[in-house]
Formats: sequence, structure tokens, C-alpha cells
Amino acid sequence: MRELRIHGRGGQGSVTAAELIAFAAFEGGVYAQAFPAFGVERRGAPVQAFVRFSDEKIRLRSQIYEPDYIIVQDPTLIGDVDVFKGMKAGGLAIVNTEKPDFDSRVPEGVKIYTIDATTIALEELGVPITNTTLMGAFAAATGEIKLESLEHALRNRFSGSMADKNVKAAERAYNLVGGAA
Amino acid sequence: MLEFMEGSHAVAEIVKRCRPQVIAAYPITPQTHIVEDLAQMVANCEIDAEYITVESEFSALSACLGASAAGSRVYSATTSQGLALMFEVCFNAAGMRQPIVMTIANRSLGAPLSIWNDQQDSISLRDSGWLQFYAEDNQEAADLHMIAYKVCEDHDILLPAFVCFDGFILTHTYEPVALPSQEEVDAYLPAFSPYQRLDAADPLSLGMYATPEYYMEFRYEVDRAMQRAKQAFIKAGREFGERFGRDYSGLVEGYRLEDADTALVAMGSICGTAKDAIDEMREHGRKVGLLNIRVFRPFPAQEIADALKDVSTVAVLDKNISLGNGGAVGIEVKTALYGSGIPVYDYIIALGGRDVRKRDIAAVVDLAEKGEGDIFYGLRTEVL
Amino acid sequence: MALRVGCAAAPGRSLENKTGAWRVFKPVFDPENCTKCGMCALVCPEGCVHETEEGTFEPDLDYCKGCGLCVETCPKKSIRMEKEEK
Amino acid sequence: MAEVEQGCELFSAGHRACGGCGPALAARLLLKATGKNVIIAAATGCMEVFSTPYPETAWGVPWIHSLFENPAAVASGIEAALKRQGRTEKVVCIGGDGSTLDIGVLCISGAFERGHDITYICYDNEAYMNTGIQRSGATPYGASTTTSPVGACSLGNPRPKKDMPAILAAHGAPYVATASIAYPNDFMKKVERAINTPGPCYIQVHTPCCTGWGFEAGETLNMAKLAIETGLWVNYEMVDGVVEKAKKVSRKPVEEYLQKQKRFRHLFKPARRDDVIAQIQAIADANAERFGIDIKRKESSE
Repeated sequence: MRELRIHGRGGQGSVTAAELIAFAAFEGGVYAQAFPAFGVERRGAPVQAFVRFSDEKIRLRSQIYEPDYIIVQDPTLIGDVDVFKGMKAGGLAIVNTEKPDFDSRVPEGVKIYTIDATTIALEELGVPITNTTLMGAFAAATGEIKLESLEHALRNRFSGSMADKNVKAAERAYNLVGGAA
Repeated sequence: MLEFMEGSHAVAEIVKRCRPQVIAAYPITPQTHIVEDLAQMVANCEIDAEYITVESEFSALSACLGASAAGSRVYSATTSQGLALMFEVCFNAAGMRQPIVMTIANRSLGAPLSIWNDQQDSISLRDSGWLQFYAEDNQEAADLHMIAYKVCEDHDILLPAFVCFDGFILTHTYEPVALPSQEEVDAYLPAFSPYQRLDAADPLSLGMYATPEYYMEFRYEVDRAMQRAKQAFIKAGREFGERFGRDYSGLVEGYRLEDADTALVAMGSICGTAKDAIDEMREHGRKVGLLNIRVFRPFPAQEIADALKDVSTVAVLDKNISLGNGGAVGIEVKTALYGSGIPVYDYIIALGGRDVRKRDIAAVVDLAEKGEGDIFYGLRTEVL
Repeated sequence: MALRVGCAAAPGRSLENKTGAWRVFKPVFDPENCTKCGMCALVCPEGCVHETEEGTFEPDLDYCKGCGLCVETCPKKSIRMEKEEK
Repeated sequence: MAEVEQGCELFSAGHRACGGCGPALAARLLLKATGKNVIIAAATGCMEVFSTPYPETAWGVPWIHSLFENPAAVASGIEAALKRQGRTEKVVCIGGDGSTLDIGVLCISGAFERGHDITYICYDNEAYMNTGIQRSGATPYGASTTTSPVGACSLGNPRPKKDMPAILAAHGAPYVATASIAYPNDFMKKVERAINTPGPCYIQVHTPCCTGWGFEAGETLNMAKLAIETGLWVNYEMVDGVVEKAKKVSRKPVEEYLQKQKRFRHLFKPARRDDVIAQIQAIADANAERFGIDIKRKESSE
């Protein structure tokens, strides 16, 4: 079983990201589970969402403390929250930042992928909502979900031009990170 | 066929396929997604039902009672404070023998205010005359609604039921669920056939008051119907298994109990985490098993005694507390095992949404095997 | 008698309870003076004042509680209360 | 114009109301007006207790009792079910003033706001009679009850009646009326109008209680009539929130009404309380002004 923890802020779509990543994984033939850190957080407050991937039925219901993967939706979170807490050695972190020279308290053995998802989201969607962009990066970095499954998940959630734009944002991130991976 | 969806949506989908004619509900976290989904289905004409946007939970259940008495299949959902506000109607609906099915998205009760999960709400209504079923996962949560209608509407039963599933932990979790088609649900659950109904063509007075000459006998009859509900559940659960391949003929369900020395006893989603923890403990040679109480009312005392007769230690995980006397499930399991000589230790755990990890389950087993129990597990003593 | 599920009963069962025994005074109707207006029957809380074949009215003493509302209501004062001989 | 069909009483004799019971008469008249095609949702209260000790029901139409404060919600469910089933019965709630003006307001407000096609009848006997004459929101100013008793520092109930008809009219109820058992045909006509008006309708019917108010059983209707003749009770109809008809009277002084009831005895004995009587007279005067009911003001010397 592999585990993903998504760090974001209220309103950035972290819960939707967890749901869509899990849906894409399920579409790809994996048993998946997605759930939010249940809270009363309002817009702007740090939030978490979780995804598990397994080849068997998932029974475990605890939150995720030792993730294989993390996604950090907002670089300002790194000062607020210990986003790397408990990460497994060999884990992967996808961090939205415009500073490719990103440097922080990264644990030993954790591989970092940085991507300027905010700029991509602004260019493709016109709003700084980075969740779908980061899904593309996650797909490329981890291989847990296929790009076509992700596209299917996005088209299932969004319709019309919104779907096209989100797919495009995810693809751009996928190609960028895929090139780096 | 498995589909990937939120627990609340799975429940709403299956409720839709159970064809209630009247839905009355009041929004409360974490039940909201269920009733929002149903309201949308009504708005889309996907379901042939009246959705009454009542002004309180008290009225939600009162409206369900009226609609049920008028001969319609009804549905509601609530949790926590909302269920507490329904307290009076709960007793009334059971005494009036209305087969209402209501989802409980289990949540703690204030004070202090908490929106998070435990099972204090439904367990506090254990004496109200409602059947109580607890789901371990979202598949079971969906399936138990069909079984609940079937059992409740049986003319030998005629009692209401709570289908309980853990708030947030299940309601807000997305996972794969297999939902029977409308045709399959219809074949399993025929149209509602009321035992009696308010009808100008055949008038009757329903819900009269009883003097001391009659009251006890009415209560006796409700209790007898409760007792009969055990067999009705087993039958409905078996038929469900035959049709859909998921067997629910057990009021309780054992996991790796056959050769277990220590048995955990629990209800709801914590059983999933416990099963994973048990597998790990088994890898280290620890003979641990689990008894999942699926049906808490009627209480399967004999089934529990039979299932646990060969273990040497029992550890009950109680997501509730009967303040002043420990956890409600623990108290009842002790009663069920009275005279067996098997020690039963109770652990008040995970109140108000405190997360439970595999290592917590293992720690409880350690405590029980050391003979330390009847405690709050995981108290943060540093804040006391 | 088996209890009926839901504390339910068929209509009219209250007729088994003969409330006439509650009475101290009974109404005595004078058909000679009656204008057949029917007010006595209309206002009886028991609904136990019935029209006769002649169109006048008489109480069903099985149920009459002797309240005297009919006496007070009768515009012709053709009903009077009388101490009941039991 | 009494239309008594022998053997067709839908509210049977044998019920256990006090002799001379105003609410029992209201129940009888109600069913005369509705006929058989009705479902009644009743509140806990005096009427429920005197008419349905198991198994001796007085009700000849479908009747349901659940709780004290919920008949409007129960009726909402019944109405929804009937709609779904394509049935035609009218849905009528009946509750006392305690149930209606106090504990049940939430459910009534919800049902009226949602616009269910129900008629709510409040039989107003101006206190909690079932439990032993405690004050309610409908108890009139100055009345002594067991929870607003007269004492060294109390002159009885310190507040005037709550204006429930106005509250429900403010919900947008298409038809709101007051009635009195002193005028049975008027009450029955109003019931017929209410049940045939789509949407939530309300009738508050004044039903004196000889036991609770302290007068002789035979005086029930006289007391109801005096309440109207003094202006302390006004019979009126409101259509879409506008008062259309109010019964005009040649008003009598309120003390003619007050002095006949034990609940107001402290206003006359041991010493006459002209100040309080004047306050009650002012309530009647305000009613008369508000509803324009005066035909000709009588002199108070009578």
C-alpha cells in the first residue's frame, strides 16, 4: 500500500485533488481510498487530504502519518506546517513553487519535484487554482496514475471548456515533470 | 460492478433505489452530503419522492412518522445533536411501530461542541426501540439500508432502524462500492406494504394513550418484535448474500477468531483498522482476533457468547461512554459473557474524532493481556 | 383480546364507556313546547341528543353527563334539569 | 340550521371530557364540518386524553397522535405522503393553546412557511388544562392559574394573550380565522372554508373550560358568548393577511365576564381591584378599536 498526503489551504481544492487522484487510480485498476482531514478550517487555513493506493481492498481508516508521497499546493505552507513530517525514505514530494532552487528542511532520501503550478494554472485556467496542475505533476513523478486516467477523472468532474483547460494544465505539468523525472 | 464514490453518495444512491416516497431531513455535519445528494435527485426527478425541508430534526422525524403512518416508505438522516433533538420522536416512532429507516452519520455529542466522529449519538438511543446496524465500510453502509427496509417493514417486526456509519471517516471517504441496479433492488425490496395506515376509507385511531392496564403489554410487544428482528435480520442478510454475493447473515462477524487468545470487540469503521492491526500482530505470532458487532439492537448476547467462548481475554473498543459506568458496548458484552469467567476489559477510545492507528489497537491488546482495562485509552494526560 | 400494533383502535370504541353514570341531574325535554330548532343537539358535547321521529329531541341517557348546556341553549326554555333518581 | 344526522356522529359519545366541555363540543363540530374525508393529527393534551384512552377512541375518522409539540410536522408528512399517493383526504391538526402557542410553535411555523396544504385548529381554553390549569401563552391578563397564582405580590397572569393568528398570517397563510363555540355554525363554516382553501390555514376557536376557569358546566356557551360580547374575544377572518370580517357587538363591560369565573375572583374579593379591571377593559377596548367591532358602546352602569 502506498500513501499520499496533500497539503494545501482551504479553497485550493486539496480534497478534490485527493478524490480525483484516487478516482484516476481506481480507473487504472488499483484499489484506492481518498478522504480529507476532517475539520472546520475556513478559506486560507492549512488543510490536508489523503489518498491510499493498494492492490487489495483497503481497510485501514487512520490518517496518513508516514506518507510515500506528498503534494504541497502552496509554498507558503512550508513555513507554517511540517509538510515533510513522517515521510518515508525514498518518498517523493511534489512542491508548487516558482523557485526551482527550492531548498528547505527536506528529509534524507526524499526526492523533490518542484513545479511552478501557479503560473501554469494562471495561464491555462486564468485562476491560481493549482490542484489539477499538480495532479499532472504527481502522475508523472510517481507513476501511480496514468495520464489518460487523470484526463478521464478531470473530464468526469469538469465539463466543457473548463474540462479542456484543466486537462491542458495537467498535461503541461505532466510533460514538465516527466521531462525531469 | 465497483464504482468509485463518496460514502455519503453511495448511501444516497442506494436510498434512491429503495424508493422512499417521503424524505424529511435537516442538515447537520457530517450528514449533509447524503441529504444534499437526495435533494438533487429529487430536483432532477430521478426519484419519485417528496423532499420536506423541515425546520428542525425534531420535525424531520415527526414528518417521517406522519408520512409512514399515512402509508408511505420514508427516509431521514441525521447525527449527534440532531439525533438528540429527535429523542422524543424516536421513542414515539418505535412505540407506534413505524418502519422508518434513518441513517446516522455517527458523531459525538456536546459539550464541548465537536463535529467529529464517535458513536455516542446512536448508542445513547439504545433503549428507544430502534434497530441499530453498524457499518464497517461504505459498501456495508449502502447494503445495510436495503436490509434495514426489508427487516423493518416485515409485518412481524414493524420497527424503525438506524443504519449507522462513522461520520467523516466513512461519510466523507471515497472508495470503491458496488451498487445493485434499480431492478435488483426492486427484486429484493418490494414496494412498501403498510400493515395499517391512516385512510378515510378504513379509519383507525393510531397512537392512543395507554392506562396502566395496557402500557406494559404494549412495551412487551415492542420488545418481542425486537427479539424477532434477530431472525428477520439473519434471513434478510442471507437473502442479500444469495442475490448480491455479500453475506450479512451474521448479527456479529468474527475475524481470525478461530484460534484467538485475545479477542477485540468493536463496531463500525474501527474494525477495518483493527483487522489490519491484527494481521500485523499475527505476523508476530500474537493470536488476536476481532468480533465486529454489526447489529447492536437487538443485542446479540448469545451470538457474542458463542463467538467468544474459546478466547481467554476480551478487549472492547467503545467509541462512547455511559458516563459513570464505562462504555456501553463493554457493559453489554460483560453481561453477555457473565458466568463464563472470561475477563472483559473495556477501552473508551477515539471520542470526538481522535484518530485511531494500528499501533493503538496493538497497545490495547497489550493492555488487555496485562489485565489492565476499563480505562480511557490514549488520554493526553499532559493537558489534564 | 390481542393488543393492536401501534396502540391503535377501530372507530367508535368510546361507545363502550357509558358516561351516563356520571350524571347528578338529568335533562327533561318537553316535546310540547319544542320548536324543533335542534340547538340542543348541536351544542351537546357528547353528541347524545337525538332527533325523534316527530322531529323533537331527546337525550341518550346512556351517555348524557347532565351538564345542562342544552337547557341553557334552548330558546324556548323547554328543557329543565331534574335530580336523578338512581 | 343544525344538521344532526342521527347515528352519524363522527365524534362518538362515551369520551371522558368533563360535563359541559367546550373542547369536546369543538371536536364534534369540527368533524361535522369536515365530514369523513379527513385525517386528523392531534397534539397531546386534554382533548387527546379524554377522547382516546386505549382502546376507547371517540374518533370516527383516521386520527393520529404522536407528541405534544409535533402535530404540524406529523401533518406535513401525512400531506406529503397523500400527495405522492394521489389521495384526496384533507389533513387537519388539532391542538390546545399550550401545544399551539407555546411548545409547538417551531413545528407550526415550519409547516406554514413550507406551505403545506393543512388546516390547523387550535382549541383555546386559555391554559394547560390537562396537567392542572397552568398558564400558557394564551392565558389572559389577570387570570389566576396554578403557575400564575394570585399571591401577596401577584395579581395572576402578568401578560396578555399571544397573538397567534397574526403570527401565522405573517407566515403568508391564505386563511386565518378566530371562532367560538358560542357560534357553532360560524365555526363550522370557517372550518369548511379553511379545508377548502389550498395552503396552510389556521383557526383558533375559543373553548371555555368550566373546570379550569371555574364556572358551572351549563354556562360554557354563555361564557363563550360573554367573551365576545365584552370584546375580550373577537371572531374575525383574515384572508391573505387582511382582516375581512369581524363580528360586531354591542359591547358589555368586561366585569360581566370576569365576575362569573373563579380565575378572576381575586379582582372582586376580598377587595375590588378597579385598577386591574380597568386594564382588562383597556384590552377589550383595544380589540374593539383594532377590529372595529363596536355597534354601540353600552354604558358601564349596566
